[in-house]
Amino acid sequence: MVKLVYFAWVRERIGKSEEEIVLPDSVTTIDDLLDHLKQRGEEYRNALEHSDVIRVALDHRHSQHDAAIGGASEIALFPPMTGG
Amino acid sequence: MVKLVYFAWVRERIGKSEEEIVLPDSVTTIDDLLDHLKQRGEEYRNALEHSDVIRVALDHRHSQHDAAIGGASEIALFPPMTGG
Amino acid sequence: MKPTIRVQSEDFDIAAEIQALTAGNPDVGAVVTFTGVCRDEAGRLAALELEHYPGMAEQEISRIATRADGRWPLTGLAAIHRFGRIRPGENIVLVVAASKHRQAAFEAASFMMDFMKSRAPFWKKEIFLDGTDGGWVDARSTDEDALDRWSQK
Amino acid sequence: MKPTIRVQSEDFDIAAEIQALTAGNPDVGAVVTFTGVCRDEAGRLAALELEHYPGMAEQEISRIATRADGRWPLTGLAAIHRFGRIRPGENIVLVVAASKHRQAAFEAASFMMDFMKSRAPFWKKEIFLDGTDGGWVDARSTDEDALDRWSQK
Repeated sequence: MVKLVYFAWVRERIGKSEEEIVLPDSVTTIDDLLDHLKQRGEEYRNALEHSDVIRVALDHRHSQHDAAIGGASEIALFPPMTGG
Repeated sequence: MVKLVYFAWVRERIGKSEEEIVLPDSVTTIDDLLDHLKQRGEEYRNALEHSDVIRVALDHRHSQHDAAIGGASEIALFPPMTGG
Repeated sequence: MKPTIRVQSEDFDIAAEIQALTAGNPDVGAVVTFTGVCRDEAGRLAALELEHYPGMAEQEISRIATRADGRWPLTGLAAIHRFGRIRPGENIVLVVAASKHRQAAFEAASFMMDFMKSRAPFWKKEIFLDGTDGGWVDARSTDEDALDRWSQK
Repeated sequence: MKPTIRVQSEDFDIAAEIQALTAGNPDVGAVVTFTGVCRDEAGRLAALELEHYPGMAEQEISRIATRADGRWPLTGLAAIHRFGRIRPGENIVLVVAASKHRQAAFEAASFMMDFMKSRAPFWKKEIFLDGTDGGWVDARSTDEDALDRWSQK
């Protein structure tokens, strides 16, 4: 089980702010995860359509899409940040 | 008659903060003025010895040593500034 | 030097933050503050709604602060970022950098802001005057570009 | 935009100056302040005695402010420089720059300070703890060099 959290328009499009899912063994990188999520339904495909702009944090740390998920317990997906 | 004003160690070495003097006709530039003042006594020579570091303002405006004094009514001599 | 990092909904007091960072430290010669303020976008905007990622927001700002502290000789550093509904004229973010010399304080504050803009997990949504949702503010490529100047040195 | 320029012996209130510069202006998105503070120079210093050239000090700071205003899109600019006896921990100088965007505010404040350091007619004398005259502070060549970066752009 891994906890997924969503923010801003990723959250709005998926329609929930967090969920827990079981990852198949074939999902080892963030890219794998994004592909996997897109198969979960229209709302995911809509949210993650332009997956290159989606930012991902593994256990509160920014991570590249080719990074291994490893033992991360919380994975966050969100758009480019607009703080400050 | 022109009013001369002195600041910081220029003031301390000359021993006064201001004075009015009559400039000879031969004094037309700031360089001329510095040379003229050095002939007024030991305290002026001491203050203006390294004349290249002396900064000069004509009527409240920074001026280069080769600038013409023109009709300036107040000429200030001082060391490099250390504000801020 | 332990940076002061806070993520909060309430406003901050700039004078109090400067005081907390400098009081009793006789080596402080320069204090630079940056305050980000909500604009009204030519009168269109009723408010910004700032969403953030609790937990990561504090951690990411701390990581940015640690980098700043390692890069410049700072005597103090504070970063406060608000979340929730913020109206035009209200403060959004504060950075205070204190150092012996002015250049370090200026650069550290500017560095903090550049990285907080594009790396701290906050997202702005515009709320228009008629109450309608104005949508999420797009990230600006100039903000991303601003990070480059810190790696070229 | 009319800059606020003051040369005074009394201290200033940073929060009040920010407020005066930004209140009622919905275009302000970024406010940068610089405060120069008297250091104790490793415990040697009792005070600085700041001499200035009355009249020219205000005029020269105004000229620097006019250049900054012409160079960056500022919504507000204030510069306050103190004179007289200033003890360690006390404020010496304040610059506040407000703009729509952060880069303009940062650069204008930094520009103001660089030029005020080397062009505004102020001179610092150190007074040591035992009451003796510590002499005039020498101008630093790095301060003069700092001006160059503004002409190379």
